[in-house]
Amino acid sequence: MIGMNHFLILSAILFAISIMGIFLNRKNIIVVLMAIELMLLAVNFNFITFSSFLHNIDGQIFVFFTLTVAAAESAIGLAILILLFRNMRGVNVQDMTQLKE
Amino acid sequence: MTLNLLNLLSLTIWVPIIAGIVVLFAGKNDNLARFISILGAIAGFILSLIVYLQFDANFSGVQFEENYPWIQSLNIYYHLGVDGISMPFLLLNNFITVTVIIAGLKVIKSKVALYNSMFLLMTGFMSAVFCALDAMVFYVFFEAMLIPMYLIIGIWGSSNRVYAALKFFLYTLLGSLLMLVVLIYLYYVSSDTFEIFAFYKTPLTMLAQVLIFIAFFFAFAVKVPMWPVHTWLPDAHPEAPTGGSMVLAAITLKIGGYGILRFMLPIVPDAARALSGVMITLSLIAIVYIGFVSIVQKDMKRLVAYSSISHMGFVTLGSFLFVGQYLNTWALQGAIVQMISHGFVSAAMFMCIGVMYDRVHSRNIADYGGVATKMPIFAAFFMLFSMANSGLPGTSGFVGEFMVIMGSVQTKFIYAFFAATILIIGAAYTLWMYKRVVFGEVNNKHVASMSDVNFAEFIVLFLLAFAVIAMGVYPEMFVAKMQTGVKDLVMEVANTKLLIK
Amino acid sequence: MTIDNKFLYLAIILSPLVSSIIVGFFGWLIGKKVSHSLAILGVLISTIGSYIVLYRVQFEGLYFNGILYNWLTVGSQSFSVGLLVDKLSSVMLAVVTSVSLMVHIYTIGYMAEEEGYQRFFSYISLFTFMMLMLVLSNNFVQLFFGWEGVGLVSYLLIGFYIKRESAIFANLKAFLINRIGDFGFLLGIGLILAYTGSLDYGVVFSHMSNFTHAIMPGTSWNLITVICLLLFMGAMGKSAQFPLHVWLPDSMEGPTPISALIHAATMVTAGIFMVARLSPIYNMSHTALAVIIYAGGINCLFLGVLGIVQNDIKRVVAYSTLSQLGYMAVALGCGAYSVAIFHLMTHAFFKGLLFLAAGSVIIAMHHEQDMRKMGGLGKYMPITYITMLIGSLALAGIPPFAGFFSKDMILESAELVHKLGLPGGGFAVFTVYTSVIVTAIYSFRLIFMTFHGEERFRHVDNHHGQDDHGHHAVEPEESPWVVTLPLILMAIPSALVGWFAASDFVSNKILSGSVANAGWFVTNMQEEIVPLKMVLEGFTHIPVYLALAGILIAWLFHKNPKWSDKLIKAIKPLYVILMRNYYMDDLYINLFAPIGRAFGRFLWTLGDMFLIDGLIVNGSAKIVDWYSKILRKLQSGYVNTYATFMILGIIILLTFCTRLIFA
Amino acid sequence: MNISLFAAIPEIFVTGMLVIMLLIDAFIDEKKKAVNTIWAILTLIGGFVLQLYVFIPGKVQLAFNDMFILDAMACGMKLFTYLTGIIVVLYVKRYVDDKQLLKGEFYAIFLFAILGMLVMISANNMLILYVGLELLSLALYGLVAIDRDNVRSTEAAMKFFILGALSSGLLLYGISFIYGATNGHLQLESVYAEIGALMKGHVNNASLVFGVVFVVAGLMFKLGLVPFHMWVPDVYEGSTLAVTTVIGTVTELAAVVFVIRFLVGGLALLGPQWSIMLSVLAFLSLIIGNIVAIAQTNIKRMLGYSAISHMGFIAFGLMTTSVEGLSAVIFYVVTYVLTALAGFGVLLMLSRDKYECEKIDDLKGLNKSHPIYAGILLLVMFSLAGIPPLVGFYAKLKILEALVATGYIRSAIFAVVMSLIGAFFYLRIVKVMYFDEQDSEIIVADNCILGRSALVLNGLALLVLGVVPQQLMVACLRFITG
Amino acid sequence: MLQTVFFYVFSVILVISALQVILAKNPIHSVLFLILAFVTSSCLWIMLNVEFLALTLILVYVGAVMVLFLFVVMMLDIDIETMRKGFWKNLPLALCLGLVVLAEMVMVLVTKPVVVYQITQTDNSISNSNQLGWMLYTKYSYPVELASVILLLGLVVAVALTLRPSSKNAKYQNIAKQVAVSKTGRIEMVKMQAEKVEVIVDEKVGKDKEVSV
Repeated sequence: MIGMNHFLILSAILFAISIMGIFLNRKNIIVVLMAIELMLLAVNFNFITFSSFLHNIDGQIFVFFTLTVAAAESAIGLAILILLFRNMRGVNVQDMTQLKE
Repeated sequence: MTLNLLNLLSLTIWVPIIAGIVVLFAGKNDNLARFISILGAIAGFILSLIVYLQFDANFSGVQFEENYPWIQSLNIYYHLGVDGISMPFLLLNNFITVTVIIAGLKVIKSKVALYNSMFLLMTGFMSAVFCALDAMVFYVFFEAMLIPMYLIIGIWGSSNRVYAALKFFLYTLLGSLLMLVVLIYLYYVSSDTFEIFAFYKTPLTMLAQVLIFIAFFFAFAVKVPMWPVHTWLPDAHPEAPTGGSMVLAAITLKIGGYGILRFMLPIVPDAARALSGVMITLSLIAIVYIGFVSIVQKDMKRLVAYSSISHMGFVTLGSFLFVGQYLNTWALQGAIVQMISHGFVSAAMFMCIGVMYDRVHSRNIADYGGVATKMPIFAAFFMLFSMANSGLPGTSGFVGEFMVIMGSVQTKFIYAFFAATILIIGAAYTLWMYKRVVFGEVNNKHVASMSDVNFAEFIVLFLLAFAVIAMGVYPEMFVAKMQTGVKDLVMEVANTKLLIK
Repeated sequence: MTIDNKFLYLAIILSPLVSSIIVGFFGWLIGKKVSHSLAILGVLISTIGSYIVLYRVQFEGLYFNGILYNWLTVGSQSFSVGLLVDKLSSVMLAVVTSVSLMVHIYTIGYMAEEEGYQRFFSYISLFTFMMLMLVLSNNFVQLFFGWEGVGLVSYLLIGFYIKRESAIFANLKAFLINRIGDFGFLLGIGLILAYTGSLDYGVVFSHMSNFTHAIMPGTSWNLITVICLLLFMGAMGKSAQFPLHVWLPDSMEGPTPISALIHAATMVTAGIFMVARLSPIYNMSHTALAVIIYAGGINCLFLGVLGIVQNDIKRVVAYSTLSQLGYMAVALGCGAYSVAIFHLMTHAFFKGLLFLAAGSVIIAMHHEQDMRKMGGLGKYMPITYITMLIGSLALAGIPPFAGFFSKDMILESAELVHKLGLPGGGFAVFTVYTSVIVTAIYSFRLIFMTFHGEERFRHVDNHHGQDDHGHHAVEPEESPWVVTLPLILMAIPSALVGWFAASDFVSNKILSGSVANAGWFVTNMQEEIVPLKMVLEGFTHIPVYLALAGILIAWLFHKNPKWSDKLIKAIKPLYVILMRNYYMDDLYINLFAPIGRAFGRFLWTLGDMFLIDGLIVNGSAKIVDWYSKILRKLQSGYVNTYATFMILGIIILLTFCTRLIFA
Repeated sequence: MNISLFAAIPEIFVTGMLVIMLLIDAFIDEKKKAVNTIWAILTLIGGFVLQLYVFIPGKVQLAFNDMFILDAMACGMKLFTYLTGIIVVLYVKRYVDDKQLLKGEFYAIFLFAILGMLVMISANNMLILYVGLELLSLALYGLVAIDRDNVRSTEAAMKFFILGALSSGLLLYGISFIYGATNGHLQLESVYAEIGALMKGHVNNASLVFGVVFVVAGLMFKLGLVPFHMWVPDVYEGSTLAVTTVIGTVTELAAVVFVIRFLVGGLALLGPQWSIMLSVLAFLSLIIGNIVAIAQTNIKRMLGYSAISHMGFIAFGLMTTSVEGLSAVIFYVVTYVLTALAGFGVLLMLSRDKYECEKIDDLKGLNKSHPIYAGILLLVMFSLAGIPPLVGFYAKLKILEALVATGYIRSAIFAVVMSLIGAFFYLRIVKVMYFDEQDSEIIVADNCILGRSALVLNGLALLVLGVVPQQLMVACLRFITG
Repeated sequence: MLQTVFFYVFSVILVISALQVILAKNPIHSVLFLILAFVTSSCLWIMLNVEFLALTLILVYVGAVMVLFLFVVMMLDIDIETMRKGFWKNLPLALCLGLVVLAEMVMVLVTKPVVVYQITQTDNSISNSNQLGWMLYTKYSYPVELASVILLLGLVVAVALTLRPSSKNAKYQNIAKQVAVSKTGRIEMVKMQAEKVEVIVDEKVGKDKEVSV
């Protein structure tokens, strides 16, 4: 029988993968963004699992808002990325190190 | 008992501060700024003089008490009062400020308002430090002093002023921050009060006492300054302007000594007794070691700065001499007298060097020689102060040293033996410098063009000379008011407050 | 008319002070004449007062011990500035004020041409005040005040010629050496206070007997001995006892009146006075007395010898002062305090006289002090010559001059001590006897070289510079009356004072109650002294012949100048040692002082600059700075790295937490 | 169901004004854009007044089905937020004009950010906390990037965005665990109650603690504690001064309330766990913040590191979990914001057109040319360093007191030693202004009397509050105790 | 039983695609794998009776957000080689850390599982979407409002950052202007003076030129 823990562990695996992704791709900004999306997926998984197993709808509501916010966030992130593209004449992400130390 | 309708202490503290703020806004008009600051300084001095005269020497405990809630959420009370120990410092402080302001009249030409204002603020802050009966009030003003002093050294100092100012600031801040933690700790163990006198009654374990002692040591030993933590002083003094050096040497250092008497000894008497050997050793090292170091200084101000450390060694020595359970009254009182006297003498020494510096713009001993032929009046004053600095009887410099040496004989002869070497070493460095600077042939054109003291300088030197001699010839005048306070302190410290778990 | 005593004392003390202050501060305003008149007036008042006091003390039994004002209160003890007018102080008063008065008058002539005329008068008046404070004090603090005060004025006056390098070196040296003595003195005072709880003479004396067998805690030393020796250390400094004597010859850099007043007659004898004053304490420690004998003996003989090889007229007198101070110290060591005071008094007159006369010679020689450039002056300046001869005879101890009486007493005391087998007795006898001859030699060498023989000053010497050619066309002539009058006035007591005072001093009648001679002295010296008898008997004793032999030797050498050259060659190494003052100066100047400076420099550079500032203070700042530079690299600029750090943070917290959970 | 909206009137008002502003901005002439500024100020003043009107002392008001709470803390902090917002607008007004930023959008996004803060401050539900946080964060991303053609700004915005998203992810992950472990509760007080029940029943709280780790990480990102601080210096430096001012001041208020609501409102019973974590982070923050600041030459960046160290202090205060500690935290953040505001204000006054006053050396000799601004900056620096009689001292004092009272004496000692190091770089600013000679002319561009007097008042407030901090302290205590 | 099989099948796909997201050489592949991961999760969510959100995930995330991602990735010219620098170097450490995190989480979840001791009974007769709708518009009306504000914000920011007002260089057609053209505006007569030939030799200029050459 598939219990709550199965789903939780699955989400934990997703989370761990996203962490690895961030750690692995020291220079690749896009993959980092995707890893973060994975992390959000893990989060949503958690919420939905709990919601489902607890028969409590609040978790799903939460996921609903997470998705909404993430959409807005993506829009803004994208806008920034485009600006960056414009300013740096092609995004070579390694050039994004003017601010340091 | 005492007439205190006017809140005299508050007036003494705040009149200079307010004058300082007013001066700050007097801004561009230099003469106005000078005028107001003189008024402020003199007003402060007169007020403190009134306090002094009204002070009842036989009354045990604090007088002119003022107690108002200040920050209730922290149980901080604006609690002021003077007792026999703080009284002389209050007067000294305001007196020195008058001289400093007068001394700066002609000399300071840039940022006059800021300069005078900083000194007036300093005075007010320091008066408050001496009057505070609430530890936090003490602390607030104790630290607030750093700001004007930092600016004074940094703005009007000489070439290496930035380093000196920073060193001064951080050195002293280190000590005071540790003290802050201790004060807060004491606040809790003495059931939520910052009253200094409540701290006296709080029993503490030996470990706590020792730790508190160490923290206080850092706070006050740095200010005094005691031997291993003294190196800020020889850097701060030469760089500071004359007035800065005067105030620094005359009063700021005394706050360290005062703190020892007000905090260290009565709050942790058992630790003080246990560690008195260490403190005495450090003091003696300061006296002898620093004495030798002074001899070889090439910079006059640095020399006097080192000599200050050496002289302040007597203060710490006097404060930590015990005879059995009791503090050594001789030495203790000697320590206070030494502080007052050193206040006059060191201020005067720095003033003298300042007078020469204004003319030649050098502090190097080697750049002088034969000043006496060009400035006879000045040379006479300088001689007097040099003699006072080397502890000649009849000047104030003698009284404190004498008392401490007398006291230390009672505790242990060997202490007195090392302490008394200042008779030789002190005379050696002071008079050797005097010889090289004042005596001899005029051998360079800068010295040849020196003119004797002007009126303002004369007034300052005269006031200081008067004080130095008055205190040397009739110290009772100063000592009488502190008798009861000293007695109280001795009794307070004689009690043990060891909490045995 | 009777003058209120207390007022009298105050007048005695304060009138020099007042005149000093007025002259010092307003000298430039009131001019030379008013200045010196004021100064002299001040001292004159003192002098007259002193004699009145002396009279009343000696004949009316006046005794005063009271306070002027409360100086300091510590706990339950209070210290006051007070006066003790007793026999000792009255005698000292008279001596001090009269010599001082003479010197004041003399100065008018001597300093007439000098810069800083008013300053000089102010100083010597101040000195008189300080000396009076010292003499009249009834407690140790005030004694110390006067003690250091006279030291200060001595410092100021040795360095009176502030431009002269040797002068300002000498005054610093004098002050510092004195400070070494004072170091001990102050510690001695400290011990007295610690044990007796008071610094008042009377109280101290009465309490001191409780500690006869006390020892210093932590040591096996007798407490009283330690106190006595520490106090004597002060006397060694002030009274120039070996090895703290090195400042006195150099102090001759000061103007001659000063040498007379301070460095011969009064200040240097303060140590002697102090020991006499504290005789009740010293009587309790034979060890201390023995040490005093040895110190005095060394001074007396070995430093006296140095007088023979000097060529500077003032230095000869200065070494003779050292030697005479040695005599006094021996007398003290023998327990014959009153004798010491007696010699102090006679010495004050004749040594003051000698210095003043030397000064007169110097004036005549236009400030030339080298005796090799003098000679034959006797006929040009008869008064100076005669007075100086009287002084020298007194110094050499030829009866019936004053010095004879006092010196003879000292010789007798030394013999007595030797006879009783007390420690140091033999040494005392040896030194005092030998130095009688030494004294005669150098004093008459001076007389002969200066006043007799070839007029060497006529030799052209070029060291005065070219424009000064022919200045010796003016014959040396007698000094003005302001100079000679003091000489005459001083010569009188130098010649006569012994007649009147000898018996009183030896029997201690004149000082009874204030100076307690040692028990053995009192018991063995009970016979009445009759001056005439003593003079006559003097010729039956050896000392007089020793002195005469000395004079003879001096004369022989004077007549045969080659002898001395030969002698010098024969004892070349010894001569060098003597010329270099037994290398004592070198010890201080070339050994102690450089070591002190090197030590200071070592502490400064290694301790302060390197260890504390370099390593700890700036070192910690540097470490922080270094860390700052390292840690800022963490902020690499790569956003992925930042994210990685966050993840690492999470991992750390997680690990931390799992430990918590499973703990 | 509680659908009363009374308590939320100010927020509704702000939202309405915001929308109107967007409309006005869309249709207004380029030359009349100044209206936006006035509108923004009016909005904030209106909010302030309404907030005062809405507040009923001693009563906790709820709205929106209890998801909106208006207690003393919320009301007080909102008032501060409005106030700070007004001051910020006054300071940046001329700067925004000069730089030709997108004026209308700037103020609109700024108001969005303010709205986000208001939501966070009043949130009574984890969902609302999250949504409010995102509202704020998104607005800030926009603000940071608003200087569109500036490479550094966009870089900062990108970094901020990525890290912000990551931190949101972490926070959400934590919330999800707490949600699950408390049997599906999002409302803070019921989370609290549920945890209480769980602990009473001795049920293991492993997943709760687990969730707390992630929540703490997410929260500490907002405060900027090491190692979640990496965005702070870059964003402070990269943003235009106006935006740095917003991020460095107003947002701190909301962030701290946010943390308090979360950790104390919801997870107070897990205090032992999270206070240990906080202590570690605070420890690191104090070290990194103070030490690395020394090496900085850019004032904005330096202030960023200084902010990190101050947040370390705040974390120490939170760590105590006591009433004193929390009121100390509130007091600390309020005074810190006030101080930083004055500091940024001076920098804003000195920046103009193409010139940005950001290098420490740009301040050389400021005292000579502009003593008043130098004086204000002096007060700021000493206040940040915690020297009495400036208000920064009492902030530190209160935190230390709370630490000592709860027995964290070693932490207190550590904190003071670190603030000693901190004093070093604050003093350096003073040194540059007062001791160094001017090498380039310093021009104060702002002529607006309002902005200037606000700045002077702000500077004086540091001193006045330093002398009489009592009222503010009492207020801060009341925020916590209700 | 079938549920178990489905769970594992989807799980494996999910995990593999998630791994591919971070391991794929080409970012475009990453995005595509991410989409796969979302779709798989959506299936898993349906297994948990969360139909509405499962659909939303596909619609909003896959349909909008991921397409945006794809667009960005393709728009940006990415140098894959440099991007993957240090990838292999970091891999062991990353694996370690990932496994540590995973191990810790799993350990906690397995040994101390979340205890569900109280389950809210919900009415199963109402569909998931229905339930959600109810809740959204009653209890959660406040966050809905806020979400709208957030979306507005997103809109404003995105526009503010990317929309450039027409600059002067841009060439727009202005019809009204074209229509309102007049004859006089078309041709402009320009008078020019005849050129005069003057020969001026300016020595200085010449020199300067030489120097400058």
